This record gives sequence, structure tokens and C-alpha cells, in this order.
Amino acid sequence: MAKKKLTLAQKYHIYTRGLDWEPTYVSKKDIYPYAEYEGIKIKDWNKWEDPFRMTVEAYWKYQAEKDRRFYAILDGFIQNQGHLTLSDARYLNSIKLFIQGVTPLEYMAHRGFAFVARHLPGPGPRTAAFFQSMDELRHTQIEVHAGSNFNKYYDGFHSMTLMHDRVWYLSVPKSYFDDAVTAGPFEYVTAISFSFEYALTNLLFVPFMSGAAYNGDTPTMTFGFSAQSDESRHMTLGLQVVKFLLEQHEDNVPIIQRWIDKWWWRGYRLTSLVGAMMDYMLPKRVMSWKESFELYIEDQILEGLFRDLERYGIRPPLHMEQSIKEKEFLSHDVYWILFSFTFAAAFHSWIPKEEEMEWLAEKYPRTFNQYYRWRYEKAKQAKTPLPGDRFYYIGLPQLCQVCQIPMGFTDPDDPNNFVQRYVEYEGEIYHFCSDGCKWIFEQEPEKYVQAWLPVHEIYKGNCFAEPPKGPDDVVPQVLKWYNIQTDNFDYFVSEDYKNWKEWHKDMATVVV
Amino acid sequence: MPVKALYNYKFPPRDRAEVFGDDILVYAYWIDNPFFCSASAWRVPKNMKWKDFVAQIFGQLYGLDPDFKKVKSWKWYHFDQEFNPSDEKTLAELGLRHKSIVKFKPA
Amino acid sequence: MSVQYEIKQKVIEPKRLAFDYLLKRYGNRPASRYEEATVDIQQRENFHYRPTWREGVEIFDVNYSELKLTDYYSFLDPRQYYYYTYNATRAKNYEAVDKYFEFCEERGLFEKVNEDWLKVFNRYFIPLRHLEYAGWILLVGVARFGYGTSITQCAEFNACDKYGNAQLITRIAFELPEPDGDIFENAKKTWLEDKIFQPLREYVEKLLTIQDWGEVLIGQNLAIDVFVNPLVHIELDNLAVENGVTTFSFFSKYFYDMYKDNMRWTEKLFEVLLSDPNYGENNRKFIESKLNYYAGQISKAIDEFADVFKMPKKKGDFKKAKENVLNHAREVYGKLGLNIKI
Amino acid sequence: MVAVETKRERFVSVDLQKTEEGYNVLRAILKDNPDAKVDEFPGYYKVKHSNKLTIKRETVESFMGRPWDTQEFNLVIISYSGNFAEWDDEKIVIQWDTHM
Repeated sequence: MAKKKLTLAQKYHIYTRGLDWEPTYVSKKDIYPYAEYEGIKIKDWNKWEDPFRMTVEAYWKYQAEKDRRFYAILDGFIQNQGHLTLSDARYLNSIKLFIQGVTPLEYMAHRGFAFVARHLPGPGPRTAAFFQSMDELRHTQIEVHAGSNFNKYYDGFHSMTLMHDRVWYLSVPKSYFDDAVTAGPFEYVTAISFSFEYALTNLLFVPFMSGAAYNGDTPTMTFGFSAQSDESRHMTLGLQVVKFLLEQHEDNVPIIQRWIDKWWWRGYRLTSLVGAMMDYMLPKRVMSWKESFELYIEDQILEGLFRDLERYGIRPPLHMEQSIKEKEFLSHDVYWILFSFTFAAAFHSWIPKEEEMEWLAEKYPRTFNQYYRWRYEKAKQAKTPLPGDRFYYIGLPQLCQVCQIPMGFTDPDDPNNFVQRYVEYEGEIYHFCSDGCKWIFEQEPEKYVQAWLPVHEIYKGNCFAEPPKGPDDVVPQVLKWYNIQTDNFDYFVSEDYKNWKEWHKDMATVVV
Repeated sequence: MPVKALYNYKFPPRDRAEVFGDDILVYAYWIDNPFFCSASAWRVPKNMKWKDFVAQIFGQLYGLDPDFKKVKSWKWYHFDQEFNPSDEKTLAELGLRHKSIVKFKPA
Repeated sequence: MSVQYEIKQKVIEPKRLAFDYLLKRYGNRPASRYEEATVDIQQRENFHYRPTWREGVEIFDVNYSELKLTDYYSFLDPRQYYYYTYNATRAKNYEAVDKYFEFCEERGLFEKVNEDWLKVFNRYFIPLRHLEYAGWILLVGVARFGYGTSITQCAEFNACDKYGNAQLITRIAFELPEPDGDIFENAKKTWLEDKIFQPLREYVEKLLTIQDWGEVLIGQNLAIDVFVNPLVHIELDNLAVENGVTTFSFFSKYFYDMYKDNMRWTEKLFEVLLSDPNYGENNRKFIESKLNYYAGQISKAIDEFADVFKMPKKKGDFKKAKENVLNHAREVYGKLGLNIKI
Repeated sequence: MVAVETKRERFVSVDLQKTEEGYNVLRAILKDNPDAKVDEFPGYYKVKHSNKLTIKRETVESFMGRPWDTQEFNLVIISYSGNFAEWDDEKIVIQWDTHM
């Protein structure tokens, strides 16, 4: 007699859950030694509901299909010299930041989820974490492959993994993920699956990738949307994990709340780089940082998600109100930082064109003209001996001990000044860009006193290819150690610009 | 609240004063002038004279601002405390320490 | 009439042929997608914080194992799997499995399996889902703690294969009649209580407590896999056929192919470890001492399977089967030049 | 000081790729969820509903003209807001306020 047909849910339950057993020859604690020290209490792992019910066979099938589509598009783009049809080569600077800053994080996420898949004692979430670990490897690789084609023709793509380990602005994303993977498995999953995937990746992958589409970059749009489709599985894991932990034991609630508070702010600070990319680095813009923030954070996260979590005793993240207050400043502050330090970066920046300034003024009617436009006017006058008819900040900035971004976040209550906070801890002083970062430090000072701060490392002499021959040789030796070649300075003095003009002189003649 | 860890999680701060020997890190911040996108960081000898320190930060960085020349004199703060440094004193004598921040604005 | 468009483009010479770090390694040539996706991808230096879960190590650290390499990318996957090629290969492999399930269903092959034989099959085969599942946990641990993307990526895919194996055994079990009640509960009980599985379960539970990823690979890929796969998917399958049961041979072939596929990277990795100019000798000492232990243990553990060879119709010769398994293992170890007494 | 302006709206939503398949799924959603609204962006559609979105296998199949496994939804979805309250062989439901 044939067996009765099982539903997807029943089938999946047996596929996954029934596989686990209680060991008898060793203690469970010896197999999963990292499961208890964070203080999370689990009464019954079987209460875990798998939202996606993906089997390995389905995984192979759908993921292979997604990748087949992606590589077909990528190959077509390469064959047709698709890079020549981009809106403008300036656009690629946002992709340089992406591949240097985000792609290595995808990789770190891959290894981090392998950690969770290995060390959470519950087979259900472990399975979801495993698939996510696979997905994150996918994201790394499709992004590397998309970047590979650009690397052949443009600067800034040639050395992303080394740069991620060394270059000053990349210590922002790197320290973020290092923070997560050095935490226990529960904090990691709350940090990445919940706070990052659920709350923040939408900002990175949806409006920004839509911008890629708008600027003619189909491979990036395809990897972005395709990655984000995995991401929606990850978001679900994040939400389920948090709800599951909250329901398991009331003692978990304050722990989870603290993690949400920490990781909201940590992730939000990281995503501020995306704000600059969206508002300044896309020659054709889809929506502003502020608009995306309102749609994806205020509506979807605050009004949607956090109202859903109220019943568990969870409130919105501690410093969320500050993020909202910053929304008209954030992208401008960050781009201004990137602009100022482009002499030491593997991407180019530029003074926005007049029509771009008008767009910024229209999207930010209460801040752009008032607080930012004049800086670019002044930047044209404040020339330095470096290439490019414009200002560079010839010096090293003070960095925030936690987020590691130069301390340039405007105080919305005093918009001509940046927020400055500091604490003294065991006889040493630490500085912070915000109350959020200061709060994070105060929760776990032992962690952040270890931070590898690029500016301090330069001053300690740890970032030179060879010992500098004199004061003028300091920056060149650092750049050499960063493996920055012709990737820096203003866009309009770059090889990218020179080549782009050359290639478009009389590129296509259509003969009928 | 301490870090939760499976062992005694305690490490010497990576940028503690002793790592810099006779030098200290000092930050400088021009109040009300966001043209400089953040405070700056400097590694300087504790025994550097105040006037040399000022010459260095103004000469290398802050003088780049076209408005810099218009300023006749400056008002100084150590952290948020107003102070009146005399040119010939050393940073240490003026009470500056590792990771002090010096703020200034036109007087 | 057709309209022809001729796009006249300048031939644009690429500025670089590949990423800088690949050019430095391999000279001035374009890189393959496998190389781009793999080589030098893992972070190496300037980690910000120490792990809270283990003292004395960095986030990625060569000291997670006694096994070391001078250059971790001197090992490359001979199959050149990266995510896409891995998934596309497996999707294709599994298409055949899907078709075979369809075929079996159409012909009612699962229901026709002899009931006496089914008892034997349920005893030795279905509980293996737990062993495969353990293999998944072990290998995903290697994917986390191993050093260098070329190694950890192989472990990750191998882990996925293991989980796929566990699910395929499950899927087969779904299709079978259940004269004795819930097939999965019975299989778990067999895994937990039946004497044929106890030494194997003890072995794997102990292996699950090992932190050194190199040792885990020795215990899993060079010992469990090398003994259990030929025993179950060759010897016991042959015996099934001799007993008139051919339905499962297709699956045995699939599982065995999966095993062989993973042995390709495993053997290559150990070859590279053993021939490392600086660490080769230490690696050999470690591998031989651990493998002598694990191979000995696993060899003893499978002796319990002698019981399974008492088939309903035609009895099998366990001694001969064991000798074949041992010969297979000797061949694997011999190829690597390892001195292992089994 | 700059005043903060904020207006919030609660909805569930799904972001779909602008592809043939994505378009068919979109049409099915609009048929089964008459109050749903669509915003168009380069490369994607955002379908919103104040309360709940249901994606039915049968309806999608009627637009696709072929069998459609609900797991194939993975190939067209970019992102979503809400909770997967149900995901089985017949339908997918996205809404807020669901317990585990």
C-alpha cells in the first residue's frame, strides 16, 4: 500500500528534526561547548518552526537555477562590453566600496553561519544557519565574479581582500563582523540574522541595487536581487530565531533586548556608508537615503516589525530615535568624510555637479543647502598640492573607538558641530561618535579596548610597506601597504575618467 | 557589564599610553567649522612645546581653510575646559595626556 | 529583409588580466572562476577582537589544527567546485535520483520489496541517516575552523552532501512499507540501542567532541567514510542483489559516487599536507598516529555488522566483505604513502 | 536645531523581480489580494497591503500556464516585510502578528 502523501511541513519535520539524537557516550555539552555561556535558556528546541522548509535537493535545484541566470547575465554583459553602457564611470565607485567593504563581509558571514550550524544544539535553527552559510559563500563568489570584469578595465577592484584587512575605511565593516563572529552563537545569530538581515540589508540590497539597474549595471542588479532573495530566507531565520528565544524563557528577554540595542546601532552606523553611495555616488538616483530609511526602516521595521515584537516585551532599539534625527544629515556627513580622505582611499570622489546639488537640495530641503553645499564651494578654493583641483584633508582623523568611522556625525541639535563623546576606562580615554557607540563600549569595554584602529596603527608604525624615508614618505608607504595604486584622488584626475572619455569618443557607429 | 566569555576575557588596550612611549596621541577639533569632517589625530612628543604643536596642526591641516587667515586669535579648550596655554610650555606641563582632545575656535 | 547592426567598437585592452593577488601568484594570465572565487578570499590579519568562546586563538587561526601548511592555497580542489559549479553538479546528480524515484513509484518497486529483507535493510540502512547527519555537523565545523577558503569550501560542500545523504536516506524510507510501525522511530531506536551500531555511534559521538579540524577530517573522511561506504554501498548492496533485491542499487551507486567525489578533494588535501616543505613531516606524524587510532577503531566498529550478513535468503560472507573493505582502505592509505596498520 | 519629520505607515509587502515570472506572480497576487497596491522601481515591484498578502499556487499557475511549486517563489522574491505566517504546497501567507 502506498503511503499517504505528506505535506511539505510534515515532510520537512522528518527530514530535519528526526535526525538528531541524545548522545550517551559523551555529554551533550562536550559536543556543543559554546551553547550556554551567553545565558540564553532553551527549554525545548522542538518548538522551533521552520519557516522555509528547504530540503537539500530543493536547495541544489533552486540555487543552481538562480546562479545559472546570474552567470548568463554576467557572461552576456562581459561579451557585449556592457561596462561601456553604464550611466557614467563615476557609478563604479559605489561598486568599489561594495566589493571592498561588503563582499568580504559576505565571506565572514559564511564562516560565521558555519559556526552557528556547528554549535547551536538545536537541529532546526542549525539547518537554517547551514543553508545561510552556503548562501553567504554564494554571495561572496557572485560578487567577486561580477567585480572581476570591472577589475579588468577600472581601478579599485584589484585587491579587495587585502584592502579589507588593512585600509582605514574598511575597518568599519571589518570590525563590525569581527565583533559578531567573536560573540557566542546566540548573539551572532541575533546580530546578523535579526538586526542586520532583517533590519538593514534591505537598505543595502533593494534601493541600492535598483540604483544599479538604473545606472545600467545589470550584473550588480542581478547579484543584488538574487542575493537578496536568499536574504529573505535569512530575514525569516532572524525573525524566527528572535521570537523563538523570546518565547523559550523570560530571562532571555533582557539579553535579546540588549543585543538588539547594540546591533541596531552597530549595523546602522555601518549602513551609513550605503547612504553616501546612494545619495552621492550613483549618477542616476532612484531614491534618497532618507526616503529609503523612511520606507525600509521607519515603516517596515518600526511600524511593522517592532510593533509585532511588543507582545514579547521587546521595545524598539535604544538609539533608534537618534537614527531618525540623523536621517537628513547622515549621507552628507559620510560622503563628506569619504570626499575629504580620497587621497588615501581605493575609490574616487568628486564635487557633485550642479544638477546633483539641486537634487540633494530637493531631497533634503532642510539640510543640504544650509549645511553642506558651501563646503563644496569652499573645497574648490582650498586646494592642496595633491592631484585634483580641490581640497583634501591632509592629516589623519580621530576615529570612533566602536564604529571606527572618523568622528564626523553632525549633531542634529547643533548642526555646525559633530557629536563628541568620551569615557575614561581603567586609566585610558576612549572617544565616540555618538551616544550609541559610547553605550556599546560601556556594555563591553573589554571587547572594544582591543579595536584595531587604522589611524593609531599608522601612528604606531604598523602600516608601512617600508619604513618611510621622511615625513613626506609616510602617506606613500601607507598607500603601498594598502596596495592602493592609481585608485585614489578625485575622479576627474583619475585613469578611470581618462579611459572612459577615450572609450566614448566615437564608440558605436550604427550601420543599417 | 563585562563581556560574557568562556574564559577570563581581559586584554591590554591596544592603544594604551605605554605603547607610544614618550609620545602621546592628541586630537584637535575646530569648533563650529564642519569643513574639517572630523577632529584630527596627532602623534606628538609629550615634551613638545605648545607653540610647536599649534604650528604643526595649523601648518599642515587647518591653514588649508581659506577662512583660517582671517582669524586673529584663538580660544582654546582642553576637552571642554577652557584653558590658556602658554607657548613655551610643553604639552605635558599643560596637562595634556594620551588621547586628550584640544578644541579651538576664533576668539 | 534583415536589418544589420554593426557596432564598431574599439578593442579595449584590459588594464589587468586578473585580481592583483592572483597575478602575483600565477603570473600574468586571466584567472579561472574557481580561482577567483577561492584563492586568498579568507581574511588573514588585523582581527579586531578575540573570540569569547575560545582562549588563545584569533578569528581565523592556523592553530585550530595540528596540521599546518606553509601556503594554505597550495591545496586547490581538483574538482574546482565553487558555489555555482557545486550546486549545478549536485542538481544534475539529483535529477537522476528524482527520475529513479519516479520510476520506482510507477512500477511499485518500493512496495514489492520482500518483507523479510526489508527488516534487514531497515536495520542496517535507515539508521545511517544519523551517521550522515553527524558527518554534516563534523564537516560544517571544519568549514568554520579550517584555514583558507580552498579547504573550508570543500568541507562546506562535503557537509552539504552529508546532509543531502541523510535526507535521501529519509526520502527512501518514506517510500517503504512500514510493517513494524514508524520507520524513523525504529531506525533511531536501532541507532541508539542495536548492538550493530553501538561502537560506530560511540566512535562518532567522541569524534563530535574533537576541536582539531584536521583530526576531524582524519576521523571522518579518512576513516568512517573509507570503511562504511564500501561496506554498505558495495558489499551489502552486492548481497542485496544476491538476495534478489535490486531496487536500492541505484541509491548505493549514488551514495558511493558521492563518497568518491569527496575523496577526490580529501586525498588531494592529505597529499598536499604530507608533502609540505616545512610541515610535511609533522603532518605525517600527526596523520599516522591519529589515523592508526581511528582506522583501528572504525575497523573494529564495523565488525558488529557481521550480524547483518545473516540474510533471509542467501547468507553473506562477512569475512570476505571485511577483507574487501580493508583492501579498499589499504589502497587509499597506500596511495597517500601512509603507514597504517589495519 | 532641525525638527524631525516622520510619518509612518504599517503594511506587509513583498518586493518582486521585474521578470516574466515575477510579473506572473505579481498578477496572481493582485488577483487574490484586490486591495494590494504596487509601487514600481527600477528592477523591481513592491506590492503592499495594509494587512495580509496571500500567494496561491493555483492562481500563479493559471498565469504561468504551467505547474508552479510554491518553493519557486524563492526565484522571484527580493525581499519582504512581515512574517511568513504560512508556506506550504498550496499557498504562502505574509502577515504581521503571528505567533510561532
